[in-house]
Amino acid sequence: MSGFPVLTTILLAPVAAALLMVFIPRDEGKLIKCVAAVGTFVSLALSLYVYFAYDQALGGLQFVEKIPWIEDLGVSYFMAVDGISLPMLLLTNLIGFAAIFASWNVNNRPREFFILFCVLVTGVMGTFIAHDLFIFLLFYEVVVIPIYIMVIIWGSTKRVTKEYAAMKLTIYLLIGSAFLLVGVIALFMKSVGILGAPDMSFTALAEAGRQLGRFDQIWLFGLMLFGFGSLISMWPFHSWSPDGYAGAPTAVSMIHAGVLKKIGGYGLIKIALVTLPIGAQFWAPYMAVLGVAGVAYAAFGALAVKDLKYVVGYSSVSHMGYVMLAIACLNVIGINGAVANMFGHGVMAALFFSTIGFIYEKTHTRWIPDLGGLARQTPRLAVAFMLAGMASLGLPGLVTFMPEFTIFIGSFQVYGGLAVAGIAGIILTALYVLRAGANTLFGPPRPEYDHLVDIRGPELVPLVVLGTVLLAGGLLPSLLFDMINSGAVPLMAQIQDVLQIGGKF
Amino acid sequence: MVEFAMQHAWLVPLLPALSFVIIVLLTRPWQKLSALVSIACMVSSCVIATLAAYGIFTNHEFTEKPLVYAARWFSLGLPGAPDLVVNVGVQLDPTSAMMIFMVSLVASLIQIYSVGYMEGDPGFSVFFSYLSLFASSMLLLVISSNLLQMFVAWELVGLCSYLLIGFYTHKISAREAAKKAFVTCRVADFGLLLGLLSLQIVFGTLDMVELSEKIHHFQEYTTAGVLTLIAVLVFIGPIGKSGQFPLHVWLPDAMEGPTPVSALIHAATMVVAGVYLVGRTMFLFSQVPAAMELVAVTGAFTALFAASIALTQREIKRILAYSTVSQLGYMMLALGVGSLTASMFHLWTHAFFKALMFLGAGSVLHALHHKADVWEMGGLIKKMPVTGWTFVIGGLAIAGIPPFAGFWSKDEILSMAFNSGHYVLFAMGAITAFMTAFYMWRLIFLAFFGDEKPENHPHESPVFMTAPLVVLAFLATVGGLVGTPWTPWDINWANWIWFHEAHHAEPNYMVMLGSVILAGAGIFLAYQLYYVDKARAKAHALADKYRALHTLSYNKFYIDEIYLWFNHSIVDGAAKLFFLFDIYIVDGIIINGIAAVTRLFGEGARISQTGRLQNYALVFFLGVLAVAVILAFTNPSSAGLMLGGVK
Amino acid sequence: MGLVDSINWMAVAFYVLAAHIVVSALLVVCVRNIVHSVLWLAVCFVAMAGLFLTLDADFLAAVQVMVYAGAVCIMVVFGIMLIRRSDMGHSNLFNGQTKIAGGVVALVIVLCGALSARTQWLLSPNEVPAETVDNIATLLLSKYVIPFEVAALLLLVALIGAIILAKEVTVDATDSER
Amino acid sequence: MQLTLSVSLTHYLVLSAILFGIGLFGVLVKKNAISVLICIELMLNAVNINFIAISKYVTPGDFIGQIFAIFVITVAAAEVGIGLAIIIAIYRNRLSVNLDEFDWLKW
Repeated sequence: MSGFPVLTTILLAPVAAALLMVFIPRDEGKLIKCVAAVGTFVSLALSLYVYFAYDQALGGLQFVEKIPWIEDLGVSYFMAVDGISLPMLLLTNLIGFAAIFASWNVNNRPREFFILFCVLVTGVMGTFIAHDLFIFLLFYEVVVIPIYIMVIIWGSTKRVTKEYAAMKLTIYLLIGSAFLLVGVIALFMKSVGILGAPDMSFTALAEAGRQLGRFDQIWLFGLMLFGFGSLISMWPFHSWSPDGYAGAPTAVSMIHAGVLKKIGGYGLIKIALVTLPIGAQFWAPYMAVLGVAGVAYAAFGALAVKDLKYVVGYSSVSHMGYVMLAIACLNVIGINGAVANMFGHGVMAALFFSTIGFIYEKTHTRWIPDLGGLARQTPRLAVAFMLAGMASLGLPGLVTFMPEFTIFIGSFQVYGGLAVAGIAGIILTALYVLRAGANTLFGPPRPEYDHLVDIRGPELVPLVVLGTVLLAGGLLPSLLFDMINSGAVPLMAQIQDVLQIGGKF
Repeated sequence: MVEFAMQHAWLVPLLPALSFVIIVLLTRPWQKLSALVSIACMVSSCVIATLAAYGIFTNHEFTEKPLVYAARWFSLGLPGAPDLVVNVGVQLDPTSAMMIFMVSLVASLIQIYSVGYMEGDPGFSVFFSYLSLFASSMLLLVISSNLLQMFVAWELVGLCSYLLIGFYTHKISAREAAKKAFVTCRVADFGLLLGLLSLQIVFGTLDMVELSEKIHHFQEYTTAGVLTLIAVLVFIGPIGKSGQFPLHVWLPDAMEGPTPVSALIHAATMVVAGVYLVGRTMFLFSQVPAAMELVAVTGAFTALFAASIALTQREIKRILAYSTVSQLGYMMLALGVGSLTASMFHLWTHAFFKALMFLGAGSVLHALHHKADVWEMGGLIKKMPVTGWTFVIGGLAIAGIPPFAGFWSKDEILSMAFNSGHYVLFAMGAITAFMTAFYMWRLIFLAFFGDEKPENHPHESPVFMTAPLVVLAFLATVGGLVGTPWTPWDINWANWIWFHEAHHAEPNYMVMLGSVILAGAGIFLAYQLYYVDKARAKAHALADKYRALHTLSYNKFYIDEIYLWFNHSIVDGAAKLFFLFDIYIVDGIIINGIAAVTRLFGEGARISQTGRLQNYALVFFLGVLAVAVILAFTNPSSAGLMLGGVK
Repeated sequence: MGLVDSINWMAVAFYVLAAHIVVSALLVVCVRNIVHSVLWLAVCFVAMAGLFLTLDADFLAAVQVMVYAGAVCIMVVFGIMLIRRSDMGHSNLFNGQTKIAGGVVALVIVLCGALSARTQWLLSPNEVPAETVDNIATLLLSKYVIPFEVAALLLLVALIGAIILAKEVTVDATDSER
Repeated sequence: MQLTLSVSLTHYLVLSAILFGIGLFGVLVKKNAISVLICIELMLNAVNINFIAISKYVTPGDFIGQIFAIFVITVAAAEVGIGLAIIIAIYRNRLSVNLDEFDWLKW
């Protein structure tokens, strides 16, 4: 842990790129894209460095940067990573980098697009490396604005107008954050009484929160559950997700489905669960029920829709149901599974959305009955689609399988029959993924798509980057799990004595 | 050499995987080179597998105690006391050694065959990459030391099967068949997954060696009822993968893939994975008799059921497919009656003669430009002697005519069923044997003998295709000799592959004679109906006489239609219902409803927004007034504050 | 003490001036002709200058007469003339919120009056020094020089702003070469 | 009966309040924009009375109220100038100075 502020550098690289882009003439589209790519690449490279330089044996917070900011509120610029935030940070940068290339063909106001995108990436990263609740919320709000603008300007109108989609996304995020804010403020006020001095850092709040009474913990956790839950598209607060993704431009869908909604799960684990374990225990069964309901419900939804983006939108709701189920397990396996599944799903969803983005760009349709036989005309695109699809249905050997397996183990142990209902989701998942894939890629090639050019050059980057991660994480799960485990074990150890149900077999 | 092969058995699945990567990333544009890479890797893998198998078979201690190399794959929880550990590794014992040998051998032969069969296909290289990936996954499956690892490979072979069935992507039927295969297997895998999860949770491990020890005294962990449930759940997986009733529907449709695929995946190797899994987990099944009965009954019923369908089918590959289902039923039956030996033996012989027959069928299709209806063939043996005669050997083997391979293994299964007292199941097996002989020879007489059809212009296939046929025909002839009751004990199948304890099967002449008679009767009946009677009037008359039965059989007992109905009405209906619920109730009423109410308030509030400055000023002063009044009358000192800070 | 002696002439002056101010202010608001309104405004301002005299603010009284009664009123009249209306008799009407505004205003007056009456002021026993102009001049150019200069600047800015705002806007910019 | 006419700070403040009220009333109810401007002048004058009166009775030696009143007059003069200019500009566009017709703040 050298004195060099690595995390801040990671955080600011896209911002620097955005600032630089301000000074580039608006018609230099290629240069703008290159600058954006370099900015995100710096972040990606550094976060890879951090990922592998992190001492897993030591665990805990590393690469700490702490500068007091607002002393009266105990706010400090507190950046640090642990085993849970690191995969999320890495994921953000992977997707951020890939998304630049997935939007390589954006030619309508490219400068504004990439500036906003870089700000968006920074905001998301910030939430994952901040260890101060105030900073966390600050970055969270930073995220909302670019998304709104990007959907409005570069979005597409299908079942719903893009304005509606943008509004829905934004309002949902804001409503969630409003409830969250109430909970956070209440928690903070109470923590001041317990700690004697204001302190907004996660650590201090967690310490104070665990001393709260049962009633306080329950209603505070409830607020946070609602806040974070609507962010992670927990059923029934999910309906922004399909509409929003369908309306958003590719890069936003990638970031949003890939990492942004994971802030919800991340927050539930790293803030709500650690701070309010008794509240978590109270709410866990409800979370599990909602999770399973989301899995099944959204899987059926995905089966019924005909728009590719809707399919993936519903599918991501379905997958997030597993995350909820996993968190509700309240044991080490569950937490591991939840974080790993967020990672895996992020990579998968990003690849999926980038592929669909390309398909839409080339064929000008996402309506499944209008597509078909693309495997002949655009084989690489088909490979990307199949890869993402197989990851979506949890094929072993890809990064999404082991997380699901661990979630199944964790939840089966705790919830039995309910978990079985959740596991049954894998059948439906296979059904809708294959149906969408088969009807898009296979079957007789359509003459109207004969002129299509397969993805090439920069367009291949998302496939290569994300595909590599999909495979590497699947073949060597310990790459991912060792890291998460080093964060999950101490985390659960903190609350283990408070909880009655443990994580042991 | 042998030592090296045994220690590095992990190379066996790795080499084909390597060739998959090489082809996909590098050599795809060069078809011949791709094929070369693929075959080279496969053959090397086969050589290593052969050496390793040789080492295992010659050293008897591995029969009792498998050779295991394992490494941590990942673990969760505290490093000292983890909550979940998953290892990957290689487990070599005679069963897996036999399998890697058989799989790599058949795969090598089929890859060679494919060079001829797939020639000129635009997806040539891709096809070889898929074959390599499949071989790799299958080999990984059979040498897995851990059930989770096995499950991974299990799913991967499913994927390869999906890709290969749907290889002709432009054909809608291929696409649908591939999807059907994957989803059907997925349903089954759901059960298997639940079983594995339960095993992990109850016993805390999925390592096969460890698990077998723990299950041996399972009472310390759980009750017999739970264990039975687990065994049944685990068995659901094989039902799907090995095409047992009622999840057999995907297997005949899987014939949409190129014929080498049908031979490799849907006859010789992948479909027996289910049987292999049950064989591998005999330590589990043997503890719960109820599950064993289930396995046996499922197997016997499937054997009979599939054979009855095969009787009336017309497409050559479909007949073979149902015959595969039927034979897999035999293997399950053997497992169910407790004989790992017989099951694995039949698996072994079946791989050869079924691969042979599929490749032969492929050769025929190749010659006839994919005309598949056996009624439109005839007299092919004159134009295609190698294909024809090797097919006849296959027919003899599957019908159970001594000394061909099929006889010995089928006979062993029947006698095991008989000896263990399952007389009903034995009877079902025996009837199936008769039917098998009949429908297979019906196929042979229709396709290869009789009058030549003038519209066909068959020709013998290239040597790439006939050479594997000859090799397989040889194996189908002598492959069974390792397991006859008269084989010397040292090299006897039963001495290598067994469960609990090896026992030498005494020849049961009654059963043996019976099965030969049944097989002979089947062939004779087919001969009468389809060879002697050139016009096949009797056959048609018979079909007319039992019209209902014939229709049922010809339409596969309408199982597909039932599933189709279920899928389209129930699943899709539910999906539509949920979707509409989402759009109109959750979204329409709740979400947009809240939004509409908000908007209503906004519209209301808009009225106050007149845009006239003086209105605003008035309201402003009202507000000032209100604040002032409140301050003045609630807090007297603030009045002073407002008026100049006095007092 | 005699009756005449006892009359506080300052008080009388106050009451007389106050009556002028209030009545003329009411007329400013109430007359229907805007020109009359401005005339009454001038009356009001002059009366107020007198009031300032009773408060010992002779300099301010002078300023009041010059700036308000003189400059402002004249300027407003010019403004009115620039915005010519055919019917001057109805140039200064009320809008629809008269009654409610009257209520509010009454309350404002009552409240302010009540508050000022109730407040206990710390009255100073001293008198205002006689040399008001001297004192103000000294203060303005010493202690308050910065606000004084800023005020000057403000006036300048206002001047320029007013010119720009009121300048005739030509639709076709033919004089762009200037 | 003794007629005692006396003047105190309160008298001035009340007068100021009345004048302020009249000005405010005018601002709120007049249609003519120039009229509103005039009424604002009335209000400012009310404020000036306040300043000067308090200056006399509370801080007679400091002249702070008077100086403030001077600034108020200055600002008022500037305000009238700018205000009239704005009104004239608006009039050119709309040919009206009727405030009831100006509802642009609505959007």
